[in-house]
Amino acid sequence: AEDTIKVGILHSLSGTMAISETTLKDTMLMLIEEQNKKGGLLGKQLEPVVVDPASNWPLFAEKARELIEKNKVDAVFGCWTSVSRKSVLPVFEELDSLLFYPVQYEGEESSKNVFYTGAAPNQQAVPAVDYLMNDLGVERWVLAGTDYVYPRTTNKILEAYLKAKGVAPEDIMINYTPFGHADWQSIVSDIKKFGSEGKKTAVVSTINGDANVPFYKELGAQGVSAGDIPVVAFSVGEEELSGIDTAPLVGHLAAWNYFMSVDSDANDGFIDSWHSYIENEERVTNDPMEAHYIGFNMWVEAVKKAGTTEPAAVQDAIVGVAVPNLTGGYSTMMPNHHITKPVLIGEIQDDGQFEVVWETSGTVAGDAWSDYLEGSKDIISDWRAPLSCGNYNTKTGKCSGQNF
Amino acid sequence: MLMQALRNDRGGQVLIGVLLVLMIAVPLLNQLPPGHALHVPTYTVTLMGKYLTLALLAVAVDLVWGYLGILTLGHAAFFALGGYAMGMYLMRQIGDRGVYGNPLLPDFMVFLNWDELPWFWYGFDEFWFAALMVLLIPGLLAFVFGALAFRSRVSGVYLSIITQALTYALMLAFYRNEMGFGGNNGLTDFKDILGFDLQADSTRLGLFIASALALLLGYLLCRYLMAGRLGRVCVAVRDAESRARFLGYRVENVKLGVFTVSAMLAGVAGALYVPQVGIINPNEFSPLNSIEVVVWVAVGGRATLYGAVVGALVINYAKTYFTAELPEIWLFALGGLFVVVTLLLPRGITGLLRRREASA
Amino acid sequence: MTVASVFEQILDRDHVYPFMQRARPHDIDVSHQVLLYLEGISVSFDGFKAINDLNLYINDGELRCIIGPNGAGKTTMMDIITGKTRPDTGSAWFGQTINLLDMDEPAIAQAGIGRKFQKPTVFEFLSVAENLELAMEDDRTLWTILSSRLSGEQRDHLDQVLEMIGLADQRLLHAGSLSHGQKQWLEIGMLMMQRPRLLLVDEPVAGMTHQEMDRTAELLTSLAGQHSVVVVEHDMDFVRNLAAGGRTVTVLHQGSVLAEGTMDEVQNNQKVVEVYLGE
Amino acid sequence: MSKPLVRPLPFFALWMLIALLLGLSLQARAAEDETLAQVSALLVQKFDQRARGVALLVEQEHPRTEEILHLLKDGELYYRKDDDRLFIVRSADTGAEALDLLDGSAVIIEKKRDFRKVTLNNLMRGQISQALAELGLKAEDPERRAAAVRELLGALDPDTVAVLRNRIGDEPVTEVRELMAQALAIQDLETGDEAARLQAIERLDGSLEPPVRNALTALLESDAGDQVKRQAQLALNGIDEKIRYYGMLETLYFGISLGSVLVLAGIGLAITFGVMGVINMAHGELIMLGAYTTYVIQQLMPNHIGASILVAIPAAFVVSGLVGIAIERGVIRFLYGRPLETLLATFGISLVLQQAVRSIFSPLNRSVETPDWMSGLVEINPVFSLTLSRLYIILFCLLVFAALVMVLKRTPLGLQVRAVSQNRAMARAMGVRSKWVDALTFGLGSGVAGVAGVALSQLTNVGPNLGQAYIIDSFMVVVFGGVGNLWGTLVAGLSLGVANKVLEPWAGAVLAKILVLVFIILFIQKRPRGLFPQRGRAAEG
Amino acid sequence: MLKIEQLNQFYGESHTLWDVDLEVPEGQCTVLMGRNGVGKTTLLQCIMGHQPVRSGDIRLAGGDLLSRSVEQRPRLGIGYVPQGRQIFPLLTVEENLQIGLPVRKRGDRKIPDYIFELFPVLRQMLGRRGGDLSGGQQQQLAIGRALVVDPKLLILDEPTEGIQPNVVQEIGDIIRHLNREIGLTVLLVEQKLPFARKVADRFCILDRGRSVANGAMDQLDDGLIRQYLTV
Ligand SMILES: Nc1ncnc2c1ncn2[C@@H]1O[C@H](COP(=O)(O)OP(=O)(O)OP(=O)(O)O)[C@@H](O)[C@H]1O
Ligand SMILES: Nc1ncnc2c1ncn2[C@@H]1O[C@H](COP(=O)(O)OP(=O)(O)OP(=O)(O)O)[C@@H](O)[C@H]1O
Ligand SMILES: NC(N)=O
Ligand SMILES: [Mg+2]
Ligand SMILES: [Mg+2]
Repeated sequence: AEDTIKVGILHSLSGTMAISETTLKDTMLMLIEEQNKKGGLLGKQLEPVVVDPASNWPLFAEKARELIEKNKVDAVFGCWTSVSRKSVLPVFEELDSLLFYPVQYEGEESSKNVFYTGAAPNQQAVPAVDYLMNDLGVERWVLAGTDYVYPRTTNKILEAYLKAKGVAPEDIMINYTPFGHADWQSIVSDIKKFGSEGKKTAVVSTINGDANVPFYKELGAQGVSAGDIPVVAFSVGEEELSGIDTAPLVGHLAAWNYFMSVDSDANDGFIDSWHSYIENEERVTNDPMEAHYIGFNMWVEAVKKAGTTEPAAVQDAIVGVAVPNLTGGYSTMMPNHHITKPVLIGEIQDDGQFEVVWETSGTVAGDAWSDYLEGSKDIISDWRAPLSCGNYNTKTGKCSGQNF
Repeated sequence: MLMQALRNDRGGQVLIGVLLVLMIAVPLLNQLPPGHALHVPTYTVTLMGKYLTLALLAVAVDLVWGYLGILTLGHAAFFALGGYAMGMYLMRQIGDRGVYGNPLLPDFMVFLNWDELPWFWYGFDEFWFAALMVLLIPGLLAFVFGALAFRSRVSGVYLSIITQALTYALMLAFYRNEMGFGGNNGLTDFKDILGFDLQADSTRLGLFIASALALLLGYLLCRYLMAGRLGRVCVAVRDAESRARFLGYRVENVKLGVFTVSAMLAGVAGALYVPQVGIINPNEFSPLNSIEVVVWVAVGGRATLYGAVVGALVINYAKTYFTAELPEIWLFALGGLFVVVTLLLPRGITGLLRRREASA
Repeated sequence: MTVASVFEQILDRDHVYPFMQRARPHDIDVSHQVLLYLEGISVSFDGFKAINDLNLYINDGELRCIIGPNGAGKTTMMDIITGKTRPDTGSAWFGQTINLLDMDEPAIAQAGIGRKFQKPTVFEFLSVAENLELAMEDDRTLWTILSSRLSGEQRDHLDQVLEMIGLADQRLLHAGSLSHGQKQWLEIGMLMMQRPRLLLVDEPVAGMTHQEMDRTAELLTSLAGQHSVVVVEHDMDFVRNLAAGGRTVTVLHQGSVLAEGTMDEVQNNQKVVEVYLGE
Repeated sequence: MSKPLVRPLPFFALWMLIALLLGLSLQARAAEDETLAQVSALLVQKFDQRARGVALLVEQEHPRTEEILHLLKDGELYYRKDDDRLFIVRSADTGAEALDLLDGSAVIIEKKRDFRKVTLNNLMRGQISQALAELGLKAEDPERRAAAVRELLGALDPDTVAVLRNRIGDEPVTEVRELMAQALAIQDLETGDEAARLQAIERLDGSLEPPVRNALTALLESDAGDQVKRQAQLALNGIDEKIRYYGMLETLYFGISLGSVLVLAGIGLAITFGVMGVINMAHGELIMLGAYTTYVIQQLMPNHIGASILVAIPAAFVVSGLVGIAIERGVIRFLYGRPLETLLATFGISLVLQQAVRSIFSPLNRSVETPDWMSGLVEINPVFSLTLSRLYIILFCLLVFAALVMVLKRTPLGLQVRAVSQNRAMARAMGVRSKWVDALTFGLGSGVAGVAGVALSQLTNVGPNLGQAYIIDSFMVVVFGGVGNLWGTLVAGLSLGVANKVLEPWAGAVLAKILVLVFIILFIQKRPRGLFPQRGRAAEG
Repeated sequence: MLKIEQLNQFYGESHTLWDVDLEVPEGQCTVLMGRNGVGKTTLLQCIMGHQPVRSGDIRLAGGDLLSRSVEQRPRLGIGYVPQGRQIFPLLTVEENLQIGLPVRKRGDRKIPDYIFELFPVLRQMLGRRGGDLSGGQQQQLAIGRALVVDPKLLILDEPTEGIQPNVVQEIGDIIRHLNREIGLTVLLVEQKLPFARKVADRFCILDRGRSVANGAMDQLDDGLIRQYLTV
């Protein structure tokens, strides 16, 4: 009806990504329900519109268009994989709508219409490596990832970073595996050998999704414990752990911007409302859920500030908006459409939770364009007037790649 | 001979009629003001264009499965290759408008520190070359693959499985970033085609019309091929391959020819699909996609050609509809549909119409 | 075929692929009157010798009956001639110049050898007329298949054959719904459409009535002369009928020739009576 | 207040423990109380403080050191949030008992969140295991002593060297003594003079312990004399030779174990598809149901994880088998004679089953535990060990295979199903109850798929996508082996597994997979009807 | 033993059997004759239950046969040798014979020896796949297979097709032997008149789907033959 504000939810509910994305759909429904209890927004009720892009990338674009053109939603919360985001991006730019993207990703992107509430590489990978190097004394590195853009980019950044820190090339082992890789025997065995050569070794894992469970199971089976060779992962959170028997994994690490175990009132409240919304005390919370929490609240604030849900106005209003995150601080929307977040490193416990073992002293601002990549170190992003550009090359003084 | 073939092809007549009407009516209705009851939004136009390309893919599969008995579980490979050829053209059209502003290299190459355009990307800046490749690459692959397989007399499930292995291997290969096709992210962020802005309504209409035309011509070609003696030879090969050999037919040549034509049609379908959906990624090679196409054909009615079109349209529309209206349980609906169609309509949806026709 | 040999073929610019070969014209050299030579052929299946040093010569225009116990190797012999089975040893020539062992089934068929199978095999999903049309003597290249249409003469020939095999009323019926005997006739009809130089007919009258048998015999006899015909059959009345006039009958037993001669000679051969005829 | 005590045996009943505590309380000594109090104050703080606490405990050689280290390592040491007192907590559930570490008094846990575990980080884990190893040198159990030496191998500090030199003479067990000697020899390699080094090299020749190899490598780069270096190089070559050999064995083992997974996944399909001719696209989902059954069984018997797997095998067989029978009776039986349409219908069924588990169990993966008897390694030597879970799966695969061959070869069912699949009408005319045969056979194939699911639940995700991940491989294996031939499935699965693993180190995981697929395509050209084709007239029909 | 009344059968829309009546008296051998395509095989298939019957009645020893499922019919004592042999091609000869064993009495579930005495070639070929056999060998196997179920009524569809003459004679003898000595009732489709005359007691003629004549074998005269059996 005319008197509601429609919010699109674009997460896969079937197919390979449903495993991760369904929770985010539920999170959004919960946030919207709570907002409505608080009286809605601008005096109107919010109305969620859920569609299922079915883990199919072209379908993501089609559904995005459907949400915007047919259902007339004012903002969309959605996507998980980078390719799904890449697929919908032109649609959002063409129709000038808003997308809130809640997952950690490889960076190298900044769109007028997309707000990146997950971590950029500098908010996750680099601090994690610092921790391993400085606090655990790691000297040899295995960079293991699924063969796609996010791990490739992250590993490239890390490789450059490690070499800059004086790590010898033969102390870095890089390994890529296909999506859903299920047989890790040889690779784990190789890692074991690589790690038995006398220097403290760690694995930096950008292994994605379903491949993680057999990977960790194989680590356990071959007796690789966190004490010998710790694994720090960027895609393994509480939700993933809930599908693994964590007993053999205790001590392995993950770097995120939020853990369910974080001690804060905001977090306690969030967990409580999640449990009562989902009617299951066993369900966990995780980092992308927090990202949606932050993104949604930022949107709400921006709408209030702009006094309208008109995407163009919201785009302008949202930069600079700061809302509480769940770790006890505030996150702010930066001009490059990324946000500030603390970086936390946690160790897996046998109850499937993470224990924070290290954290940044303050928040870190997301960097759209990596400082460690040749092509992008000169590029900056600032969506405020007068620059209003997502990729402005400071050397050439040109703003390229804009679709409008 | 084509006219004669069409005279006996009621389904085909209807199909051609509908396509012609669509080609004229849709652009007109699209021009109506948005509030108008008959207005067809561009969103719908593009969606229909996408369905039509998938229908063409289904026709290509029906040609080899329905008439030649080759249960291909790898046709998505040809579709995707056609799509990639088109995608490469579209990528090169971006020129220096990419995010890194590199005039030669697509963004993903800059991003992975490539400093040279790989050789196989040359030529794709020209439309004619890309268009040629849309036909040649799938055609050539099908020819080489078919020449090997048919000459070795691989048939039945063994053939099905190696077609599946083919598309699976290609999928894994294209997922590799080293391949130079953008890895998992594939090719996206297209800007224009032949100088026309891809986001413009008129371009969308043009692509829609091109898709309808491609389907129409593809259908006529298949019909022409199957209405004559070749069609009967195909059926003979399908039902008693070795008997056909003893009559002197070079079964492998027949198969090879038809398979190659079918692959090229699939390539064209892929090439038209890509600019309309805006992305091509290795997932298009997924074996499950190929199986789905076979399912469309079976749902529509095998060995009729127009049945393939009907199946593709019905299932894809059902998918669009269900994923929006029943997002949480639509697989029950779709899966149930497949089971029901199989049990109740052994000759597919069009079998129902044909039966009615026959008894009337 | 190994991968290496495939590559070699691909690299060899002069390699003539089967699909590049033109159909062979029927220029069969029968200067020695003999159309088919089988010499020293042996074949075994898992150690069982189905054909054992078989020698057989069929003259041009001859009508030859072959009899022999079940399992003697008659069908296997036809399999060898038509390229379905490769012999372990021996040679098979069609005329003076064509080595059958170098050719595959379609090439042999195009060279002019047609066959009716013991178990009738027709294209079940095609109509009777279409079955015949497919068998029609014609160039078999892809291009002709694509472009050719029936000429008036061919049409007449088809109608004639339909009439002859008694299936004119069923011409539009799917071949799959014919009775067993009707399928036998259809196969014979296909053979006639094909107009091969050599006809191999395996048990043509199984399941036919006596009168039909006579008609079949008449038909086959009339074909002899222009064509060579090899008939395998167990029905002695039929064989006698065909072999009348002193034609040669060959008796196979355990994969090789047991006896050869006129019907009378053969019938009185003690061994033949023992292993085959009985009484 | 605090009372020293001998370390209680881990499984003593609680009241026994308390009695013990009281009995020994008279021997309390003030100095130790102080240490312990200091330590506890440190343990409830941040990680670096906790580490200091552990260090202090070890330094002071407090009699309860070993006990507390074990408590920490096993995660049984908690502190109460409001007063920072340490408790021994065996189970952190509400209502369970907590023992005060210092005075041994018991309290009942009223709220879970009142108590927090004294968690460790990796540094502390290392610290604790080093400390325990050093203590372990004095242990009664020779196994523990051996483990302790191995733990310390290549990481000896001067104190431990002294301890080792002291103990080696008294060590009664040869193997442990040998290990100790190696440890000392490594030490000599690093620090000894030329003669000692040469002797050490001789001593270490052929040892596969990684620290040995590392020490030798280091020696080559050091300033040692030529003679030493030459000997070291020789020893190193010998070791490397052995490592290569075991590496090959390991690759073979990996290949066979991957292959046995492929065989397990495919073998059910070898029946439903290979023998019955049903293109069963729902096969993967039947495997998935087996995996979920394992999960459910574990939920039902959380205290008997070890037995749960054994219960799950028949349970999964029954669950998947019944679902299979339902599919056969409900859908497939209408499709005999239309094999291609079974593809369509079972594809639909697979979608429905996937969505069904998503709706019932949620889209998330479920966690299935590995029972103790299945985890761990069979160590052949330091560079070659067999993972126990895989070993069981290989055996299980062979067992399932043998059972199936028996059923199909030795029972009338096997004969009847083949007859039915070759000529249904004729089989019925011979009195074969084709309905029964169909239902039972499909049930059997499905049940075996379920059993495969139990095995897979030990290796990979138990989630709605499990089936999809295996369907393609399953078809590949069955077809590659030759449709209708169980032995073919076995050989095909194992050889594809080995091929994959042989290629993997050389080509990487992605390329290895691609190469295997290309190999299949080419192989089928050579043998168009699979590895073990049906030959002869019969096959051509 | 077997009595068929007013049987009508359709293939889809086409009416193939019209009000067919047929009686097979117990202990006798009845031959069913007729030209190609008149419906002989179809009629036998109706008896075996392979073809659905539109209307009419089939009774075996007084019991209704149509209500029985296909697989029950052999248990009632019907052995069937179909046209075209229908051997299970990938089963060995032995397995082809074993298929019928469960129909036999408990405790007697082995292939009766007399089958191998009748067809010695089957013993030689015991391990070979049925499909590899020559045509005539397959025919012998088909007859042997039908005998395994210990039938009271044996139905044979052109059993001599493709069999060498001396074996044809033997088959004739066997049928007569089974019929006369063991009392097996036989229903036979046969085109070859001499053979039919040799083995059968009664005949029945089908013409274009109708039963047009029947009687004792010696009543089959030239008139009937000319009218119904010649082309
Ligand atoms: N592929 C095969 N594998 C095993 N044995 C075979 C094969 N093909 C033929 N045989 C055997 O070879 C022998 C010859 O068979 P063939 O079919 O040639 O006999 P035939 O003379 O045609 O007999 P019939 O008159 O019964 O048709 C038979 O014993 C048969 O069992
Ligand atoms: N499956 C079928 N579908 C449609 N018509 C059929 C089918 N099978 C047989 N017919 C037709 O039914 C008629 C009777 O066939 P049937 O096989 O019973 O003949 P028959 O008397 O046994 O002949 P033959 O002596 O040649 O074996 C034939 O005209 C045939 O064309
Ligand atoms: N952005 C990711 N993790 O795909
Ligand atoms: Mg024969
Ligand atoms: Mg018949």
